[in-house]
Amino acid sequence: MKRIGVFVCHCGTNIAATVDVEKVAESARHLPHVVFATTYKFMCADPGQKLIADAIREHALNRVVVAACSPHMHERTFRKAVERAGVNPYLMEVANVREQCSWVHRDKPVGTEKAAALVAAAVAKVARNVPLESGKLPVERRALVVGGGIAGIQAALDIAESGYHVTIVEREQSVGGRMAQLDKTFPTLDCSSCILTPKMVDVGHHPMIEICSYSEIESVEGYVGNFEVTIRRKATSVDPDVCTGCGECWNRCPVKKLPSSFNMDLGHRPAIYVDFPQAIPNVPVIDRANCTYYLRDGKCRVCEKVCPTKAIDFTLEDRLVKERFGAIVMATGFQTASLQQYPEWGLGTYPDVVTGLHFERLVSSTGPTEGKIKRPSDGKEPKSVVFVLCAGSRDEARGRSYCSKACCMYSAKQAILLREKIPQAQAHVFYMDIRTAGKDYEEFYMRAKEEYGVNYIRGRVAKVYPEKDHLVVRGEDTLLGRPVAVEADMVVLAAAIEPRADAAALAQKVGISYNRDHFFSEAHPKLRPVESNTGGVFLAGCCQGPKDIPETVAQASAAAAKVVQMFSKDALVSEAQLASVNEAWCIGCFLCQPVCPYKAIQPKEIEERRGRDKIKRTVSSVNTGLCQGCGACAVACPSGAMRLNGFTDEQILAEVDAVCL
Amino acid sequence: MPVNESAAAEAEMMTEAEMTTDGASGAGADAGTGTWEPRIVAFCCNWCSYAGADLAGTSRKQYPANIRIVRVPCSGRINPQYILRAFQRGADGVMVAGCHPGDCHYTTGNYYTRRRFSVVQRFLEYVGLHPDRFSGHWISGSEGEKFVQTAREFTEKVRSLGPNEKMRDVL
Amino acid sequence: MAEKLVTSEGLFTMVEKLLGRAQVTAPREENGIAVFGPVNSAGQVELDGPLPVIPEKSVVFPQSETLLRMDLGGEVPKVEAVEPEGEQVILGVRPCGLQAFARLDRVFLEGAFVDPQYRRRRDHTLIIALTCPTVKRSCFCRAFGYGPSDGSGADLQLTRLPGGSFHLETLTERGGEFVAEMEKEGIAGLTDAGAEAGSAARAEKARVERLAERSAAAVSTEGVVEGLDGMYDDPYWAQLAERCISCGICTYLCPTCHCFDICEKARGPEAERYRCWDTCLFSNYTLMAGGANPRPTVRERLRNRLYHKLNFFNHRYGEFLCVGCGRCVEHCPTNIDIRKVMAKAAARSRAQGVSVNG
Amino acid sequence: MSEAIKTAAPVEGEPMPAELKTAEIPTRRGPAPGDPEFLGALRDCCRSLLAEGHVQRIIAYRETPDSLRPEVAFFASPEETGDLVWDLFCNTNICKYLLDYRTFEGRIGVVVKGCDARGVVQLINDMQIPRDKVEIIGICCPGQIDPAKVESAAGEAWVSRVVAGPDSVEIVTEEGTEMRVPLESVLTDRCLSCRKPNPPVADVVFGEDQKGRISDEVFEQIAELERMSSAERDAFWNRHFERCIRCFACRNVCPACSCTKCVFDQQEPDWLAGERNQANQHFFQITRAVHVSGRCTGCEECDRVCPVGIPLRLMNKKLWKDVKDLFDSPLPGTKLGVRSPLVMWDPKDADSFE
Repeated sequence: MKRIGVFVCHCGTNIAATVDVEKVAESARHLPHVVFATTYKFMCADPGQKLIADAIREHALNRVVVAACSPHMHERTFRKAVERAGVNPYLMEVANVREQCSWVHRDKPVGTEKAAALVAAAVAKVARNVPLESGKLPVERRALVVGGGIAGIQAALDIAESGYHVTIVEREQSVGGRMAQLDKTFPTLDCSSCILTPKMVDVGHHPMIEICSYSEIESVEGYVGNFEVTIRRKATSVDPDVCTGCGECWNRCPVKKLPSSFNMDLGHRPAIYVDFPQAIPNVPVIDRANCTYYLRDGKCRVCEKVCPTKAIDFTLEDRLVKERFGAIVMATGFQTASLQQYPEWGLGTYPDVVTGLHFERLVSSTGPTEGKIKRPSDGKEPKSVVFVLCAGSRDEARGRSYCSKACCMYSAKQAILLREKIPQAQAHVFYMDIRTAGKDYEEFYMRAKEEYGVNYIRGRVAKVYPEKDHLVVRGEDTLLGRPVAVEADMVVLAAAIEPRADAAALAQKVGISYNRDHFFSEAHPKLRPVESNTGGVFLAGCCQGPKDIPETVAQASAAAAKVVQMFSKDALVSEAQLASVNEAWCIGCFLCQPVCPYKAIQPKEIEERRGRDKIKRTVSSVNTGLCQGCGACAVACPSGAMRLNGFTDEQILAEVDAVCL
Repeated sequence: MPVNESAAAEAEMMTEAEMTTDGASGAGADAGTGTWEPRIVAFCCNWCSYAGADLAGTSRKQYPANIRIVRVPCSGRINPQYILRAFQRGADGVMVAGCHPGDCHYTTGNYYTRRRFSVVQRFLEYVGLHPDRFSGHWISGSEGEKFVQTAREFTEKVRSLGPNEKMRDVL
Repeated sequence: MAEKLVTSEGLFTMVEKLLGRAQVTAPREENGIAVFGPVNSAGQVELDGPLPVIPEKSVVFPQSETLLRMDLGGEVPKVEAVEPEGEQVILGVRPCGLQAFARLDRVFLEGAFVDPQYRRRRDHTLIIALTCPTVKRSCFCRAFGYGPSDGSGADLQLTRLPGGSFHLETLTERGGEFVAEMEKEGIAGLTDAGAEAGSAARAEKARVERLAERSAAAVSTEGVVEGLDGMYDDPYWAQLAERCISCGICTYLCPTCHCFDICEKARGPEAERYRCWDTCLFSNYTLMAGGANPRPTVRERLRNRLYHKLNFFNHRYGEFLCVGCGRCVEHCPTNIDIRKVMAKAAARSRAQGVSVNG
Repeated sequence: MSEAIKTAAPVEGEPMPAELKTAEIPTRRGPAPGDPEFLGALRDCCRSLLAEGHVQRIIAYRETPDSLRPEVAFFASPEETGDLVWDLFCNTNICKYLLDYRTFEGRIGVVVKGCDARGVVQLINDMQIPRDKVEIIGICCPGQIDPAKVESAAGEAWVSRVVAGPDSVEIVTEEGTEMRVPLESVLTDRCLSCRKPNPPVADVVFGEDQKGRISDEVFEQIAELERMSSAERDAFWNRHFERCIRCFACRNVCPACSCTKCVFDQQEPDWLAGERNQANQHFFQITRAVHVSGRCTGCEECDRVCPVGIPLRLMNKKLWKDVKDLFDSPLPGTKLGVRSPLVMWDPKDADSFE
């Protein structure tokens, strides 16, 4: 027997002034299943809540309608109130007679009639409500950080400092990422590795942090609090437990002239190598594609011979390690655009046309030129350098509409570094707009212009071509409205920041969404900027969108805070109003699957009686760890086998019927 | 236990004098006047449009009482069959409202709404429903004024059409 | 009884007169399809078309009709029965339709319970039959012992004569009253039929009977009931059901299928109880609360329909519930043919006979 | 039969969402309908498929005494294929019978026209049957004949048989009289405007690709309806929906309707009441059309089976036209691996909201 109680709130005079609350209660008494109706001055106040609890006991109510303010105000309050009185919290509905009635309709009879209708709708709905239980999901209190750049390092440190175990999976030999490649940072001109290296050492030594370098994510299963991740630990040929990082091997390796990706291929490394001298872990790996041992059937073995601790093991193989994590922080960073669509700039054609990252290596004291700026073609010191901003960014026609955000500032920094290192060199910057939104950024830019005499030219570069021993940069100065040609020894393109080439594939593995540029999508652009759509997966750094170091670090700490917040709970409470499948009706067409933003719908094989036979068939199932209760699946489902608890077809139709009466 | 006396008392202090005086008087359906009033059902997503309607309320903006809101979590939850049902049960006009495209609380729900109702809206017209009887709107949580304007304009359009007979199945 | 001759224009005027005083149902053409349905003007009546798809039964047994009205809002619930109102005329009923009325009468009017709705409609319906203008290959009325000119059961019978006029035969007192009334109104083109018209009508009837004769050789009811008696668990039904798509065409187009469902519709405290056509071919037909269904698959459902037409009804009322109109034959989307079922049953009966005798 | 039309081996593949197959195996060709070798080759093909164990069942047609109405038949052994037939009266779209084989252990062959084949593909795309479970024996269809049109052409005489030529048909009556009428005068309505008579996906194909008949009549009718006033459209559909007897044949034959518990059969929620009034007829008709929109293959089987002549294609094709114009998606059933455009989106989608 359904026994519904209706409680009409006066809200002082907020409701009562324009709605005849007594009349609303009286009309409610005639509705089906309603056995009790009353009014009170403030239902949300303690005495009001007590009144509801008392009525539940006295009249054996098993469903409640509160006619009051918007459910956005006090739905939770009243759910708790009825729960304390022994009624399932989802057997309570709010009729919004304040925001939708008393405050917007001044005519009392009119407001009263509408309030009665809204109450009738809530009564009709609550009569079809069923008790719902929030699920409790256990949490594995271990975090996975994908990517060991500054974002990953920061997130890992913050989580580990809160007392939880963290695993960093880094594709390269060492953590450090892009920041390790940079020379100085804007706007302070701090040395990048000077501020990064201590943090790398911290993660390397932290008892709660495990670094899986030279490793990649193979697959991710499970859901928030309970991910099962398979990590591919690529074969390094070096036993990390034995290696001391003495460097004998890489110093003696006969294969020396392999392009160093850390140095943007501007320098060399041997076949057994660490990315850079401060590498963490300080354990080399063998590049099997170029190592003589692997290329010539076990010949060479120099490293094995020179290793004092016998750490070389050529027989090591890739290992797949399965581990459980409660949360994942994606911090996979960025790469710079190849700019193949811009042949007119000559990147890849003329050696002296480079990207900003190349320039960083050329200006860095740890780089191939030991900090002396030399142009790649002939090692000459450049006397004129042209910096081209928005190289590949903000160009919808060629596929990238977004701003890469950091280029204005790092190009200003690079121009300053150029002028500091080669005072007689000229620095020209072609730009569309200069964007210096950041603390002390505008001042930094002004210093570049005024103190360092960097020449800013507003306009796009149309063409770069060689002439004698230098390059000519042709473009248009749109401020002066005339074409310009600048002679340059080097051209530095501020190439667009884009996600790693395999970002989309990785997102699919992890089960998060990404935008058309393959940046990972945040759950809400304003209010949930470090969460992904998938519960338990968080975002930090440039994999979510272009950003500079301070922003990256802030986002990494925010993501860490979200992880820690999750881990601080005994168990995760899932929403109760989630989708569920009527398996008897589901035909397994999976039209529900593509519309789910949370990838919460998966196939499931069931056994069913068909006459005397038992048959097996595949139906949809909802992972309550992932579902957020939006209900898109319920509408995509043609037969209504997919239902959204709390907002079922029956409930909504009952409301529609009631408001139409 | 949350003590809400202060919030409630604060709400009470907003007197009638503070209520805005603009807006059409909300004449309800058959509110004792005997004149016909259109019945309008508005399906609103919880996060944007419903919040927009709430904002209209907290700003005390007046709109016709003909609008009756049915709350759904997301506009993507609105099954076109609900629209048909509303017309069957006597609605003279039906509104669907959700977050602006790109702002969906669930990221993509309203993109499906947009596709679905692009088709359904054309089809309802095709089978002979007057185009002014069904409309869709993107109303954000901050657009209380847009909710009010939409409610007023839609009500007036439907009022000028008179009672809907298409699909009506009342006693 | 009396024989009249009425021109096309005369019949047109008669229908126009009728429209003012009764609900007129007649064959109409809609989108190339002939249906029996209410007409608002005499121009809609199409007597020369093929056998209408929607059968005559809807006049006395509508697709849905209200039985009760209720108001549960007050202290004491109010309930009132709803009676069908007004007079009806159904024009152009084919002999198979007349046969069907006779079957329906037995169901709704015989025995302890007389269906009040049906009774009221039947009593207030004037039936004007039409001799079939032609006989389709799907027609097999002859198998059931009547033919396309058999007007029994009608109040009046029209026969289209070669010149375009109609021969109008009065078959009942009520029919006579109607003709008298029309004559009083002075319908131009309504005259006494002379001997020539009478013989032309008889010739036309003989012609269509000859056309119907063609089916007699192919379809017979001989041994059908007996054959089916022993076929209930035959694998044949599963084979037939394999093809059946479980739609309601055969039952809803059948002039004698008369199953209905009783439903309620509530709008707040007010409500109505109504009945509407239902069909044993639908999976919901025998579905019980709790989900059990004694006829779980198409096999049981299709078998039920065919037995009802060709066996069950015979055991209860001594005659077939199939009248051989051929609608189900013609319109089945997958060409399931009740005549083949009859042949199968007859063959079974013969085989049984042989084995018993042998 | 010739080596050339032996079936290819079953395609490997898992029918799960992410791995919907899009690649198609090459098809083999057999003689065209109208070729004297055709029927023999078709029977041989079906027989050997069964005999060699490539399929365990074949869904096709069988001859009946009424030559205008062959019946759907299910062949389980090579011996049964002797009366398998395919002629211009195989109107029934048999793809829907595949649903009865959802849990059948074995492969099923289906003999399909262009329109039927789209239905098969749609069932595959709707994950009702895996591609590798179906042997698609396709026929490039020259157009099907409406038995009612033939009978009406023959008048009172009963039709004994019909001999079809490329442009005309000869109707032979039981009395032995013969008459010749243009083919187009007896083709079914749907065939008169069929643009896709060839199976888009098949393992074996009989005949060379047919051009189809490029008639815009249906779309012209739709355009005419669109130009009408709302009140005129209301009257138009009221007139048609009034006749609906709710037999559900349109739904039951539809290759896009594969639910086992249709919304119209549900009691809770009570979507559709039994009462036959315009409101319920509208609910039924609109909901049916909207449910299949984006998945309707345009086979017009619903239109064909509707006993009361409701122009269902004017609804289905209107929805298809809008879906195609708005979302630029291929005709459902013409490509493997394509899901309904209504479960997809694009940031640049047209917006009818304000």
